[in-house]
Amino acid sequence: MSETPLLDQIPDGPWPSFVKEIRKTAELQEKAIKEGKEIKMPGCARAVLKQLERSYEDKKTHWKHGGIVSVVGYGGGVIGRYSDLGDELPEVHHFHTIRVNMPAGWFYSTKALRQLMDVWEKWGSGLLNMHGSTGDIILLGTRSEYLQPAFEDMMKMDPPFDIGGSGSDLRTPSCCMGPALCEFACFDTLDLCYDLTMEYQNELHRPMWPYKFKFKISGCPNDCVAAKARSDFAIIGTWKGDIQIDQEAVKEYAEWMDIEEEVVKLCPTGAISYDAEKKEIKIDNSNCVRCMHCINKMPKALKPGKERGATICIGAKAPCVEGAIIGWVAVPFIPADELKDRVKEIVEPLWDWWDDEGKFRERIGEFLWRMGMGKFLRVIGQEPDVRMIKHPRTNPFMYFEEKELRPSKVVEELKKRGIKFKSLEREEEEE
Amino acid sequence: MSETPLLDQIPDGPWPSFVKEIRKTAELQEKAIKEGKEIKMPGCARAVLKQLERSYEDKKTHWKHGGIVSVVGYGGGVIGRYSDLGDELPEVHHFHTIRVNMPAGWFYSTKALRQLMDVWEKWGSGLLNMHGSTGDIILLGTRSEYLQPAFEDMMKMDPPFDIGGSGSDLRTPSCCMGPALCEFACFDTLDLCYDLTMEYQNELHRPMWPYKFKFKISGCPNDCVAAKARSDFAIIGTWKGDIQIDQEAVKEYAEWMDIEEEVVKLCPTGAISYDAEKKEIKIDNSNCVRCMHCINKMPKALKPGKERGATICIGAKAPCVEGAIIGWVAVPFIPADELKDRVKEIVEPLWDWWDDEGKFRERIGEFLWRMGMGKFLRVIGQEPDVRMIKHPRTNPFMYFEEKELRPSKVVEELKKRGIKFKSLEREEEEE
Amino acid sequence: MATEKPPWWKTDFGPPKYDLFLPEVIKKNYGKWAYHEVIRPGVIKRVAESGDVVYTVRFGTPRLISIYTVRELCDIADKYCDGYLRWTSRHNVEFILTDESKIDDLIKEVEEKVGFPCGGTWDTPRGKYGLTNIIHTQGWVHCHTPAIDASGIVKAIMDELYEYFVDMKLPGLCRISLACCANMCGAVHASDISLVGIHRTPPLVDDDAVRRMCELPTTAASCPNAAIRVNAKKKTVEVDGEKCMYCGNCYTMCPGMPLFDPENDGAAILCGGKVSDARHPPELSKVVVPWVPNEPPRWPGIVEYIKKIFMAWANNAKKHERMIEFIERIGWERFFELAGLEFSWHLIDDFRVPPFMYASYRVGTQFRW
Amino acid sequence: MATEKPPWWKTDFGPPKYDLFLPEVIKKNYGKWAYHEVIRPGVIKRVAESGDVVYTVRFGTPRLISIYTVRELCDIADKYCDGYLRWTSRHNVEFILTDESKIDDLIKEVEEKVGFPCGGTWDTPRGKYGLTNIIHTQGWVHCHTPAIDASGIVKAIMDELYEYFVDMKLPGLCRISLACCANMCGAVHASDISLVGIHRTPPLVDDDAVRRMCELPTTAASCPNAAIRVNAKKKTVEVDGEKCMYCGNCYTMCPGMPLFDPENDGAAILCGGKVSDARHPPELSKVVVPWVPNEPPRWPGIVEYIKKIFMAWANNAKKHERMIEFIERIGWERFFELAGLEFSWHLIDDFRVPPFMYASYRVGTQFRW
Ligand code: SRM
Ligand code: SRM
Ligand code: SRM
Ligand code: SRM
Ligand code: SF4
Ligand code: SF4
Ligand code: SF4
Ligand code: SF4
Ligand code: SF4
Ligand code: SF4
Ligand code: SF4
Ligand code: SF4
Repeated sequence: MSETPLLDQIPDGPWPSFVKEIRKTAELQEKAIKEGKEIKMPGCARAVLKQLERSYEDKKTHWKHGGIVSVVGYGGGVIGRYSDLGDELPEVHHFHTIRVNMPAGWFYSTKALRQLMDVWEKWGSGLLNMHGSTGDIILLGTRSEYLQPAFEDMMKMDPPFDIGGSGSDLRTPSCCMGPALCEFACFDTLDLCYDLTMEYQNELHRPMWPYKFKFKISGCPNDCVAAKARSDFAIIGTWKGDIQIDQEAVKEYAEWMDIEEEVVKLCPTGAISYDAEKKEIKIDNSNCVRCMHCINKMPKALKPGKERGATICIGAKAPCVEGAIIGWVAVPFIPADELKDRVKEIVEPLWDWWDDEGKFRERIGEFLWRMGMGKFLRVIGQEPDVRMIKHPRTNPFMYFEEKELRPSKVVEELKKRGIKFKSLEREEEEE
Repeated sequence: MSETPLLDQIPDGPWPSFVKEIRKTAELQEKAIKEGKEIKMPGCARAVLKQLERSYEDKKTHWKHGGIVSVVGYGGGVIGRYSDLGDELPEVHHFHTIRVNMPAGWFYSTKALRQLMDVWEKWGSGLLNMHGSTGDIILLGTRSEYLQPAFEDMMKMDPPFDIGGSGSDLRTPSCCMGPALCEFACFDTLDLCYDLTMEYQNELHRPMWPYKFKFKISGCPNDCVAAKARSDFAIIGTWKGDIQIDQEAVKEYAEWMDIEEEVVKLCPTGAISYDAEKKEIKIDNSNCVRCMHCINKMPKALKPGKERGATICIGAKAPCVEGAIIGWVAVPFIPADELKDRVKEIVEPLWDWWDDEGKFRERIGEFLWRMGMGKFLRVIGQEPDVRMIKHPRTNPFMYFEEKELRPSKVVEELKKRGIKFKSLEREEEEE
Repeated sequence: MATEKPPWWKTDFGPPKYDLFLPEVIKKNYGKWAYHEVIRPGVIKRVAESGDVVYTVRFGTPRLISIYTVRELCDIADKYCDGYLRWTSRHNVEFILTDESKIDDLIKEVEEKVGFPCGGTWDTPRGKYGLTNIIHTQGWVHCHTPAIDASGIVKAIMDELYEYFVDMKLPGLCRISLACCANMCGAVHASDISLVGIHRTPPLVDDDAVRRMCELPTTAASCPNAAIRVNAKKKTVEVDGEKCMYCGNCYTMCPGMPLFDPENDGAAILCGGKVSDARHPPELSKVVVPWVPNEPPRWPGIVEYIKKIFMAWANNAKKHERMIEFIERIGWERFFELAGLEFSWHLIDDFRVPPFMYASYRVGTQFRW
Repeated sequence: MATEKPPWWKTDFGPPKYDLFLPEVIKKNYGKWAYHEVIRPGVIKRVAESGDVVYTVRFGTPRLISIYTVRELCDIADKYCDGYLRWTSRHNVEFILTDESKIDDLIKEVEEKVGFPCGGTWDTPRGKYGLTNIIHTQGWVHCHTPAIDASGIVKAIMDELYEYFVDMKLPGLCRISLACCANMCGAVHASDISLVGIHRTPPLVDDDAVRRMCELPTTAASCPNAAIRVNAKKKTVEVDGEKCMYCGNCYTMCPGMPLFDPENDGAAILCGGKVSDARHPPELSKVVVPWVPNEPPRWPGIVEYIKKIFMAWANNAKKHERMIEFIERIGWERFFELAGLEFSWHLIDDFRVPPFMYASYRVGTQFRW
C-alpha cells in the first residue's frame, strides 16, 4: 500500500499537481545522488510528502511555531520552520525557507535560473515557490546550518542573487512588467522598482520598524500587481491631459465591436460619446476618472494622455490587526520623471515618523488612522486635496491649529493656563 | 436710539421675522394687561429681545447651563433655563420651556389651539415654537412657580394637552400626515403614533433609561418626518408585491411628461421600461427597491403594491457621542395590521436589554454597535436577513456559538477548563 | 408629597386624539386619497377616490411665533376651514380648503394680516421644485450650548432665497437645516445643505463650578476623546488641548466646562445629505466649509457660502437631482470648483470613533423581495 | 562575530538588474509597445511602434515546483526564446517568442514535457475572458498557523474549473485567491472569489509554552479584542472565550496560544473584491459563506460552494461585468438566491475595529483633474 493514500488522489484531474512536483523532486534528487551529486538534504522531499499526508489525515499543520534563523549580516529574509514530527521525519526536522529577491518584473535568463537551481539542489529540498505572494523566489526547506553556505553560493553566482525581506522591515518591492511588454505603462515600473530596492537595501535587510512595509508598483490603474490592496505604499501609473485617440483605429474596432454598448455605456462617468455615423468617439476628459476601461477595450485606438506620472495610494494591508485596507490616495500625482526623487522624499520622513511614534505591529495604514491625515500630509509636505477622499467628513468634530484661531481673550487665557493647542507639526526630537 | 439696534435689522427682508413676533407679543401682552387680563410674565417678551440684543453684541448665548425643574408626577417635559443677565433682566431670570405633546400629524382645531394660547398668555412669555424639532409644541419661557399651574390649566382644557418627553426617556413620537392627506401612505401613521404614545405614557414621562429614545413614523419611503435620520426607531411604510399601474393615467402623463428621461432613466435599478408606442410602462417588480421615484412622478398612475406594511430602521441619531447614524434596516417587513403588536414585541425586550446593559448616554444605535447585530436579532426574535446590510462583512472575524461547533477534543478540553463560548442569548437576570 | 389631588387631576392622559382635529372631509376620505397636483406654488390639490377634492395651502413661518399670531391663524381657519388647520413637519402652517374659489382670499388674508408667505411646495410630476422652510433650533433665544444663533441666521438665509420659496423653479428638492451646536437638534446630519454651530477652543475649565456642580469621573468619562483628566488633588479636571475637538459633550454633562469664544465660535457648513429613499438612498451630510465666523445680525459670510453652494446646484443640476445626486454625477472635485469652495485638511475625516458597521449596514429601505 | 570575510563576500548587493534578463526584442522596444491582441487562449500578440511583434505564451503552474521542473522550463526557453522567460504576478510562466510559427511546438513541448497547460489570458476587446491561476499561500506544506491547506484546495478547485483556464469563455475577469489563515498572505481581501482559513475555537493555552517562550503583557496586548488576561500568579494568560474571535494574533505572537481544532477549523468563502480601477473602483471582498470544514484530500464542500458562486456569476453576468459589478446590479438579495447561499448572522459585520476613515477615504485612482 502507498505511504500517502490521501495525497495519491491529488494528481487526479487536469491541473498541474504540486504533489507530482514533490514526487518528481524526490525521484530526481535520488537519481542525482546516485550520479554522485553533492546533495545535503537527501530524502527531504519524500519526508515532506509523508508529513503532508499526516496533515491530510489529521486536518492540521505539523509545522511548529517559527524560530529565529538568519544569515550573517542580515536580520531577515529567512523564515525558520521546524516539524513537530521531527523524531519520525528527521529529514524535515528543520525546514526553513529562504526568500530570494526576484528581479523586477520576474524576467529571468535561463543562465541565472539554472545557477540558482544548482544552489538549491545542493543545499535545499529541491522545492521552491515561483513565486511567493510578495514576489520573492521562495526556496522551500533547508537546515539551519545550510542557510549560510547556500547564501554564499548565491553571492558567487553571475549575476548574484540577494536575499529578500521578512520581519518588520521593508519587504521586497515588486512591479508589473510595465514598459517591458505593456503598452499601457505610464512610467518605467521596472526601473523604479530596481531603484527603490537598491536605495533601501539596509531597510530591506535589517528589520527595525514597528512592522512590515511594502512597496508595489503598477504602471497603470489596471494594477497588475494588486498594489492598491497589497502594499503599504502603492505607486500606480496614471496621467493628466487628454486620452490620445486614433480615430482610424476606432473605425477598425467599429467593424466588429458594439462601441455604444461596451465602451460608452460602461464608462463610469459617462465621459465618452460615440458618433455612430462618423464612427468617431469623443471624450470629455475633464470628466474622465482614468479608470482605463475604454483604453482596455480599444488598445489600438486609445492611449493614456501624454502627461504621465503616478498616484500614491497608502496604507493597504490584510485584516490583522485593525481590519483590511485598500490603500487610499495620499499623493494624487507625481510626474514620471520626478518619481524616484519624490517617492524618497515622501517615504523617508514617513518612516522616520512611524518608526518614532508607531506602535509595535502597527502598519502604516493603521498608524495614519490613529494620527490623522492632517498630520501625515504635513509630515510628507503634501497639500490636502479633494482627490484624497470619497467624500468630505460627515461629522463636525474638526481640529483647528492655533494659527487658525482668531486672537481672543479666551485664547489668551487658555495659553496663560498652559493649554497646548492641536498642532500638525511633528514635535522636534529631544536630543 | 433703539434699545436693540442689531435686532432692528432683522425684520428687513421678505421672510417673516421672529423678532417681529417677539415684538408683537410684547406689544399685545402689554395691551392685554391694560385690558385687565391676568398675565404672570409681564415684560418677558421685551426682556427676551434685550437679552438677545446682548447676544448679538457679544456673539454668545446668555443662557446658563440647565437646571432641573418639573411638574408634579412627571420626570421630564420641562427644560430648565436661567439667564446670566438675571440681575439686569429679572423678567427672563427664569425662562423654562414646556414641551407639549402635539397631536399626531400636527392637526389642530382652532378651539383647542385657542385654549392653549390662553394658558400661555396667562402663565408664560406668550412665545412658542410651532414646533420643536422633535415635534412638540414648545412653550417658551416661564418661571419655576408657574410650571405647575400652567400644566394644571392644560389638564383642564377640552381636550386636555399632556406634556412631551425630555431627558433619558421616550421622546414624543411623531408621524407624517399619512392617510389623512396623502395617497402614498402604506399604513395608518396617525393611529400607530397615537397608539404608541398612549401605550408608553410612563416611558414618555419618567426618564429612566441610559439615554433618550425616539420613535418617528412615516407612511412611505419618502419619509416626510425624516425618521430614518432622526429616530432611534423609525417605522417606514412600504409594500410587497407589484406596484399598481393604471395605464390610462400613464397615457395622460405621457401627453406632457418625458417618461423615458424622467422616470425610466431615473429608476435606480432599471426596473422600469416604457413602450413609447403603446404609451405603457412595465415594471420588473422583483428588481424594484421601492424607492418611490416612479410613484412620486406619476401619483395618478402608480400606487404602491397591495400588500402594505412597514420596515423598521434602527439606531438613527445626531453625532454626539459616537458619530451620526442614519438608521439601518432591522426588520425588513411587518404587515400593516400587525404593526401595533409587533412594534411592541420588538421594542420592549430591546428597551429591557438596553436598560440593563446600555452605558450611560449610549443611544440604541451605539449600544447595538457595541453588542453586535447577532445578539440584537436574537433579543428581538428576528431572523437575520440579507436586506439588513449594504453588503456582507469584509473581515473574517466571525464569532460562532457553541451549538454551531462540531464535537471535538478541543471543544471538550476548553469546556473542561471552564472556557465559556460566545453566545447570542441574553444572560438570565439574577433575581 | 402625596397631597390630595383635585377631582380634575390626571397625568399620563396623552395628547388629544388626532381624529378630534380632522375636518369632516378628511375623516370621510381618510386613507382613500387618489392623487394630488400642485396647482400653484403653495397650493396642493388633493383628489380622493370618492371624487372629493381638498386644497392644502401652505405658508412659511418663522417657527418662533406669538400666541397672538396663532390666534390670528385660528381666526382665518375659522373663516375658511371650518375651524381646522395644521402644521407641517418643517414649521410651515397649512390650511385645508374645499372651495377652490376661496384660495386667493385666504392667501391674501394670511399674507396681509399675518405676514406669512404662501409657498414651500414642490411639484415632482412637473419637475418644478420650491424651497421649503429651514428646520432649526433654539440658538441664542433659548439654549445654553449654542455656538451660533438659530433664528437670526435662518432669517438672513431665507431673505436671500425667498424667491425660491414663493416660486417653484428649482431642479429638485433641497432641504436646508440648521443646528446651533454639535448636539444637532436640527438633525442637520442628513440635509441637502446645513449649518452646525461649532466651537473651536477647548473648554476653559471653571474649577469652582466643577467643584460645586460636577461629578469628576463622570465629567472625565463624558469626553469622547479622553481629553479630560481628573485632578483629584485640586478637585477639578484638566483638559488636554491637543486632544480636544471642542464637541461640548463635557459641557453638556458639567456646567464647569464652558467652551465659548465669541471670536472663534461659528458655523460649519455641510451638504449632500438626504433622508428620502427616492432614487438615491439616504445619506449623511458632509462638511464642505469648516468654519465661518458669527457675524450678527445678518451673517453675510454664512449667507454668501450658502448661496454659492445653493446656486452651484440650482444652476447645474438636472431635473429631480438632489444635491448628493448632482455631486455624485459631477464629482466632489468639480463641485468644490463650481461652488468656489476651498478644500482643506479639516474636511478629511479624522474623528476617532468610526461608524464601522455603518460602512456595511444598509440604510434606508431600498432592497428587493 | 567580526571574522575576516573572503574576497567575494558581499551583502546588500540587491537583485540582479532587470535589464540583464530582457531579450533583445524587448530591450529594443522597451516602453514603445503599440497594442496587443489575444490571438488564442494563452497567446498574446504584442505589436511595437517599430512594427516588431512578440508573442507571449502563458502556462499555468502549481506554484510549488521542483528545481528539475525549472530546469525543464529553461531547456524550452533556450530552445525557443533565446534563453529568457518570465513569471507573471499570478504564478504563471510566460515564454516570449518572435516567431509565430513556433507557438504550436512550444505549447506542445511544455504541455507534454512539463505538464503545464496553456491559457489564463483574457481578451477585453472581444469580451472573452479566461480564468487565471489562483494566488495562494503555504498551507500545510510550510506554515505554522494555517487553518486549511493551500495547494491541495487550489488543485481541487482548478481541476473543477480547468475548462475556463484553457478557454476564454467567461463574461469578465475573475480572480480567485486563497489564504490559509486570517493573516491573509494571499491577499484575499480584494478578489472576485476567495477563501480564507479560519479557526472557530479560542486558543487552548499551553501554560508551559507560555511561560517558556512568551512575554505575558505582549501576549495580552496582541489581542485585538482584549480577550486575554494576564494571570500573574500562575505566570500565564487566560482567554475570555466569549470575546475571542479566533483570529490567531496571539498565536502569531506566542507559541503557547495554539488554536487548532481539526473538526472546527475550515474556510470562509468571500466574494466581490477587486483591485483594478476598470469601471468600478477597488473593493474589499465580502464573506458569503462563514465556514466550510476541511475535507482533504479533495475538499468537495469547498469546491461545490466555489462552483456555485462562480457559475451564478458566469451564467448571469453581462459582458465585462466582474463579480462586484454583477452583484451590485442584481443586488445581494438576488445573488444569495442565485448562488444558493444562506444568509446568517455571521455575515453581518460585528468586528469591533472599524475601518472608519475607510468609509470616506477614496480608494483607487478614480478622480477628476
Ligand atoms: C511566504 C508568504 C506566503 C506565500 O506562500 O507566498 C507569506 C508567509 C507568511 N506570512 Fe505573510 N506571507 C507572504 C505574503 C504576504 C502578503 C501578500 C503580499 O505581500 O502581497 C500579505 C498580505 C499583505 C499585507 O502585507 O498585509 C501577508 C500578510 C501577512 C500577515 C498579516 C499582516 C497584517 O498586517 O495584517 C502576517 C502576520 C505577521 O506579520 O505577523 C504574515 C505572516 C506570515 C508568516 C511569516 C507567518 C507568521 O505568522 O509569522 C508566514 C510564513 C509562512 C511560511 O512558513 O513560509 N503575513 N503576507 C508570502 C511571502 C512570500 C514572499 O516573500 O514573496
Ligand atoms: C428644543 C429642541 C430644539 C428645537 O429648538 O426644536 C432641542 C433642544 C435641546 N436639545 Fe435636542 N432638541 C430638540 C430636538 C432634537 C433632535 C431632533 C429630533 O428629535 O428629531 C435631535 C437629533 C436627533 C437625535 O435624537 O439624535 C436632538 C439631539 C440632541 C442631543 C444629541 C443626542 C445624541 O445622541 O447625539 C442633545 C445632547 C443631550 O441629550 O445631552 C440634545 C440636547 C438638547 C438640550 C436639552 C440641551 C442640552 O444639552 O441639555 C436642548 C435644550 C434647548 C433649550 O434650551 O430649549 N439634543 N435634539 C428640540 C426638541 C423639541 C421638541 O421636543 O419638539
Ligand atoms: C406636509 C409634509 C408632511 C407632513 O406630515 O408635514 C409633506 C408632504 C408631502 N410630501 Fe414630503 N412632506 C413633508 C416633509 C418631507 C420631508 C421631511 C423634511 O424635509 O424634513 C421629506 C424628506 C426630505 C429629505 O429626503 O431630506 C420629504 C420628502 C418627500 C419626497 C421625496 C422627494 C425626493 O426627491 O427626495 C416626496 C416625493 C416627491 O414629492 O417627489 C414627498 C412627497 C410629499 C407629498 C407630495 C405627499 C403627498 O402625496 O401629498 C406632499 C406634498 C408635497 C408638496 O409640498 O408639494 N416628500 N417630505 C411635509 C412638508 C414639510 C414642509 O413644510 O415643507
Ligand atoms: C502578466 C500580468 C502582469 C505581470 O507583470 O505579471 C498581466 C498582464 C496583462 N494585464 Fe493584468 N496582468 C497581470 C495581473 C493582473 C492583476 C493582478 C492579480 O490578478 O493579482 C490584475 C488586478 C486584478 C483585479 O482587479 O483584481 C490585473 C488587471 C488587469 C486589467 C483590469 C481588468 C478588469 O476588468 O478589472 C486589465 C485590463 C483589461 O485587460 O481589460 C489588465 C490588462 C493586462 C494586459 C492586457 C496588459 C497588456 O496590455 O499587456 C496584459 C495581458 C492580459 C492577458 O492576460 O490577456 N490587467 N492584471 C499579470 C498576469 C497574471 C496572470 O498570470 O494571470
Ligand atoms: S498595470 Fe498597467 S502597465 Fe502594468 S502590466 Fe498591467 S496593464 Fe500594463
Ligand atoms: S478611462 Fe474610464 S472614465 Fe475615462 S473615459 Fe475611459 S472609460 Fe471613461
Ligand atoms: S411619508 Fe409618504 S405617506 Fe407620509 S406624507 Fe410623506 S409621502 Fe405621504
Ligand atoms: S419604486 Fe423606484 S425602484 Fe421601484 S420601479 Fe419605481 S423607480 Fe424603480
Ligand atoms: S443644537 Fe445645541 S445649542 Fe441648539 S438647541 Fe440643540 S442643544 Fe441647544
Ligand atoms: S469639548 Fe469634547 S473633546 Fe473637548 S474636552 Fe470636552 S468632551 Fe472632550
Ligand atoms: S496565510 Fe497564514 S497560514 Fe497561510 S502562509 Fe500566511 S501566515 Fe501562514
Ligand atoms: S485568537 Fe485573537 S481574539 Fe482570540 S485570544 Fe487570540 S488574539 Fe484574542
